[in-house]
Amino acid sequence: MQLEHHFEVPASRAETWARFNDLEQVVPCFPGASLTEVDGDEFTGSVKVKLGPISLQYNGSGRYVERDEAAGRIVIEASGKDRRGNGNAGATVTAVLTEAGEGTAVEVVTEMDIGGKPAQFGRGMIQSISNKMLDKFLACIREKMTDSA
Amino acid sequence: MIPSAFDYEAPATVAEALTLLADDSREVKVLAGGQSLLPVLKLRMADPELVVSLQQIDELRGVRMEDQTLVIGAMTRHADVAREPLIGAHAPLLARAAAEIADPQVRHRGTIGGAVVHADPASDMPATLCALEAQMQVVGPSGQRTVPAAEFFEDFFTTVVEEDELLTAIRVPSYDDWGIGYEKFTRVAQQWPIVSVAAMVRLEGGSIAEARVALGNMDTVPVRAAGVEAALSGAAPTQEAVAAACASAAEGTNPTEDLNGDATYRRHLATVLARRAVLAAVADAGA
Amino acid sequence: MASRTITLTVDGVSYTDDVEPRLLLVQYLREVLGKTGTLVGCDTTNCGACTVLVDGESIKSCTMLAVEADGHEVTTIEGLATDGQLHPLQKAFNECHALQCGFCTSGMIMQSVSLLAENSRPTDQEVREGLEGNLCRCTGYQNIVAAVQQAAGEGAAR
Amino acid sequence: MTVTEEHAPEIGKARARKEDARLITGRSRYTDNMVLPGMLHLAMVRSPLARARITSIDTSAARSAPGVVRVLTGKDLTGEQGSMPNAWPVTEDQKAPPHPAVAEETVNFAGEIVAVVIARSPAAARDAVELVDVDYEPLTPVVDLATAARDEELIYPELGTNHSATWVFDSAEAGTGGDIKEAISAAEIVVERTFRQQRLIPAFMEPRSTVVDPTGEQLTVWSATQIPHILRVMLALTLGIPESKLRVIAPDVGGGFGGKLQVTPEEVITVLAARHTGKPCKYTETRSETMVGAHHGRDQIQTLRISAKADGTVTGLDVHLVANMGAYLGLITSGIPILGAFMYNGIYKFPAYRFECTNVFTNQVWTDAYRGAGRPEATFAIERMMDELATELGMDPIEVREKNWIQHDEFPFATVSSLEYDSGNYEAATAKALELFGYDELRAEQTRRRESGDVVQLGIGVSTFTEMCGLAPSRVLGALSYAAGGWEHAQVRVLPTGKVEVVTGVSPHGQGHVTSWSQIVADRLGVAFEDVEVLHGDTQVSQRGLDTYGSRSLAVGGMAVVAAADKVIEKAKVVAAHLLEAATDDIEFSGGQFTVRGTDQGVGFGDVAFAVFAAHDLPDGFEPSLDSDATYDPENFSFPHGTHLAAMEVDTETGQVRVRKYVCVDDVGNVINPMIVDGQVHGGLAQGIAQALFEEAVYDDSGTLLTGSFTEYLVPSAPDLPSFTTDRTVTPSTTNALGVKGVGEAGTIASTPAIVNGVLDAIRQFGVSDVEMPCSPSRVWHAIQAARVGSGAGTGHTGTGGEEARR
Repeated sequence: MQLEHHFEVPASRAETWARFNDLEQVVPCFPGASLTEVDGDEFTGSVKVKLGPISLQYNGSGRYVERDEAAGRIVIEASGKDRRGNGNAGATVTAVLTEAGEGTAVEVVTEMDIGGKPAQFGRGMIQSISNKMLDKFLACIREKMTDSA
Repeated sequence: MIPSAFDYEAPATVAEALTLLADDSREVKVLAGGQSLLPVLKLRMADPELVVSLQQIDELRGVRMEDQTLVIGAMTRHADVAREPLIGAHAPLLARAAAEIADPQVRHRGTIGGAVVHADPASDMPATLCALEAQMQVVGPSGQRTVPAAEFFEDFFTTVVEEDELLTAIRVPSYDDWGIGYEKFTRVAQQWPIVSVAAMVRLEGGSIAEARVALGNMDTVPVRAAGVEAALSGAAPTQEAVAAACASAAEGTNPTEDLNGDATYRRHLATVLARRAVLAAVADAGA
Repeated sequence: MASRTITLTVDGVSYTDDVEPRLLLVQYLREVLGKTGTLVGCDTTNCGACTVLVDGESIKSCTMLAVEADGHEVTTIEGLATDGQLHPLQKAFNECHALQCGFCTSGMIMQSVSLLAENSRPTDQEVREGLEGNLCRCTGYQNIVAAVQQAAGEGAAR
Repeated sequence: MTVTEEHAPEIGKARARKEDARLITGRSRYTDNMVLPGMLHLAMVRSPLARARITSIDTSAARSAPGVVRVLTGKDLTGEQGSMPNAWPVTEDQKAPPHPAVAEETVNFAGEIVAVVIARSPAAARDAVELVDVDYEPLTPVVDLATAARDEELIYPELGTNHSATWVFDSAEAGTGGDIKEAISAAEIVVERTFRQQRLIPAFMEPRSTVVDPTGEQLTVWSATQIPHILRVMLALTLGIPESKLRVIAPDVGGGFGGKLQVTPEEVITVLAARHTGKPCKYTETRSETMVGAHHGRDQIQTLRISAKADGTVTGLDVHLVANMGAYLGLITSGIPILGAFMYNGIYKFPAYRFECTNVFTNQVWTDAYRGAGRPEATFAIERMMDELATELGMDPIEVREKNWIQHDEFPFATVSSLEYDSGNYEAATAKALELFGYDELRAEQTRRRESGDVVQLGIGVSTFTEMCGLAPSRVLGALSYAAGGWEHAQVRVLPTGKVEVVTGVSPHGQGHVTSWSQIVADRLGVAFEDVEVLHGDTQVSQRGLDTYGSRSLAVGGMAVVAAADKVIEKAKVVAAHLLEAATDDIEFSGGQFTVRGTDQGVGFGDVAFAVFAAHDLPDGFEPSLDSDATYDPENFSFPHGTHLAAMEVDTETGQVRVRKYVCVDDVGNVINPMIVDGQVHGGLAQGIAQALFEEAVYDDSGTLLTGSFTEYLVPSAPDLPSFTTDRTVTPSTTNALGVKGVGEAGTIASTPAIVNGVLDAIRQFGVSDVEMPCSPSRVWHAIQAARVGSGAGTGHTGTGGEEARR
């Protein structure tokens, strides 16, 4: 499942770049996510998904696969598995920052992959749910970058 | 098939139940009829530490009239909603939709409150209660509040009912002179609806005086088709007028896409089913 | 997790047992009471194989906890025949060839009992709709409908 | 001793089934009902990923969990578990990866077993599954069949290709017909179409269950299987257990439909668990496990070309298949499309025929037999093609069939695909069906609805099918490289009181063999229907057999029963002659009585039975037993046929499709029990209609099964199906003495194309030329929209399910 987002923030490309590279800022924006450890380009953490009666907790790790400041390109990969073995989830987020007037344009392409029970029993809802979670994540990032700009 | 282990309490009063829910040291789930919760537990998509059953709470059961309002206890079973004469007389749309829920066994066990709090956008009750402009009675540690159906549903499986609160009753105004129509579109009988439409109209002097149209499974929450309702108000109860009014049924909706249909198809279905439901309601109202 | 004591009547006999709260009614019937006539065909409340009567009405016993049956009266396929006489539905299922592999049969018969209790002379369409929560993979349902109608004609909904 | 009254024949009587007594009262004996002292329970850890390398499995937490006795991983079983068997290497160079019951290095479909928890209770086993921590290194899954066939990403790099085998039949090479290339180049019209046979899930109602008792001298295996005998041989071969130390029992089995024609990893694992623990072990899967872990059916892409003359006479048929094997080759995975290879020509006289099938691996659970197995795919394709040809030529679909079918006086008929059809009468079945259906009236209504632009349009679907049943002549199986024969065995045991036990090698799981065999033997021996007991499904009772599938039980197994009964009579005649003081050659047997020709002197079967038991006064040298065995190997297949007509209503606004009327006239040869035959047809129709309209196993791009429960996989319930009108014509088979043909698969095979042809007949007027199965409302509506918008014909094609799911 590939999801695309585009937004602009009123901060310079350099500032935006710095924030995108600050995991402590980026990760908590993802609904239910928390960081347990950061080590250079790598991190571990968990994502809790709670939807009415359904509760899942993905524990996993991720890393910056690519940080090309010149091209303004960041690729973050993360994957985890549900603590009860219900399934695995993975995401590759590719963000490309370009100058747009005073601010910065951000193109985000997310490749999401959710397997196991949530996909098997979710009546297709997992797609909408992931989409919503990603919307919230990017809205939060955008807000943070806008606030601090 | 085997849920994770949990503790179980079956309090006899709402007050006792609230006390149990107030315990935030452990994860608690409320069990009403269990027809949605138990499958989730069996698949281990959830593992509460405590399950609080409302089964023993008599005050949550039953249907009565208060002034011109039906008051339906949250633990009233679908089968009872479907056959209760008071509901049949004053809110026939609710009886009709309740009779369509899942299958007879589920209707013998599942409850209106359970279905509503579960808030599956595809289920029959949420959209129906929106069409009926029902009021949800919620009680919590800080007392009771009443929430209109339109504000009750927040997202997939998510309502305004907090973890320490209970839905106790649903209040439905009386619709004695209204005609009703209910369209539930499925591929096989026991499937969740791909789209559903609950409609009511009141005729006056040969034209439609008021209409209520709500859509199920066209978004993460039930949707009132306000544009359709406005267009129907004052319209002639004819095929053409109803069709014209219902053409905008899908406006502003955001349907899920799944194996049963993409958004384009669902939007189209919403307009067809809205028209059919409204025409049925018009016929039912005696036009 | 603490077990709980339940007392219930199953097929006319009173039982008192300590059960884990998570134990499903169908597991209680099968594993504790040995009433293996009630079967499990799915885990999502779709197939209806586990249908039994609680206080005279059909429910899916895979979607009810045993603790919830405390104080109630359960009837399974094994309690349907009385005094060695088959229930009219059991007889009709045999005579109309309404079963092949037999796996859905207990649930199908129990649901039919409940159906006829609510509607003693249903139309074919009402029979079909009344059985919508029970899956059969063998019969194409045609002879099941015929069997329910035969039993209805014989006044099965006594 | 004088002759008493004649028996009324049992064959042909609508006997209520003997089997039902226990099933309607809850005294059933399904495997999961079994409880043995000290029994342990298994639960499986299954991979959520479709393709990955297992990097580590930490079982420590699970092992120390309460009630857990042992946890086994693939590594623990290396060397011991062998590889799951494939009994049908279709070509000499067929490629296949090893298939361990518990994955050792890699997983290749979501749902594959990676570890097994053995515990003292089902709950303890299930709880501990969550404690097994498996780390995977994900590999790129190959889910789409067409993509897999292009070999861009290799699932098993060591095989060098995703292709398992390519199998070809060419009538020119076989000498059974002409050359397809010539036929096509000389044709006045060529019609080419591609169809997708979606993936289906057998969905037998009883989830699979296995109990293994290792105590005692023999290892006893109870399993929800169609094939206890084959399972015994295969477990022996796979696990190196002497066959004599294995006893396999199929007790009550809750449906199979080919889905339990398998030797499963779960069965092997339960045997290994019992061996490791020394205790009885049980494994019962949940329905969600059935969906992901038990084999699926169909899943082929079919491309066909028909060449014909302008008058509708067909001249050639060219078939190309790509068949999805899934991740492994199961028991007969590779042979399923080949079973269809002989049926594409259907009931028609094609002068030239070529068939080519490529078997391809993907990262999905493997496919294997599902009701009809290869033949529904073939029948669907040819019956769809005959409608397409009729459309192209502006002919009525019945007319184009009449023009090309084998006439009743042309039997026996040697087909272009090398079979010999023994008997049939397509004209008679079709005439009867058209009359019952009210074909002309419905055509008139169709025209009226079209002209008035009714929202609900009517379509008429035709399917005139045949199939090959009675699997199978052993020499044919040998020629096709199948690992076993196709004979069947029976034994008739005569008890001292004259009652009879019939032991059969077939293994019923709902078909009513106990009742039908009782009817056959009652007539053959003149004993009462009630006095025949039929025993089956236990290798210790029924020592030889090849089990139940492929509509073989009656035409092959029933014939073995007849042969054994006839041997009993031959033996008994000698005793009767002795008792009557007559010559054996003068003894006649009829209605349970042995009589001396031309006299009223006789002795009953029961008296002979007791005399043999007592053995006081038997002819010299007579072995004191009437018990007889017979093994019957059929000379030929049998070929049921029929005409199925469906009136389909399509709501053009919503795409909703409804079966308004369904008529079928089947010719299954002689009928033993008409009630059972009708029941088989009803159930078959339901499954065939379900393929046309409702069911599809859909994987997403990652290889997760999106239709992993009955909430998503749409098995129809009672309100989703109509009442069927079923009738028969009877043209006895000439290849067996009973004159029977088989009925288990007929309804399934015939109905799918009738339904789809009917849907298309309703909406072709809008320019729609195809709708992919299942013809869901959304697909039908989109097809109509696409056609109306006018950019060419609408096809209702949505690509793979995965693509649709993603949209």
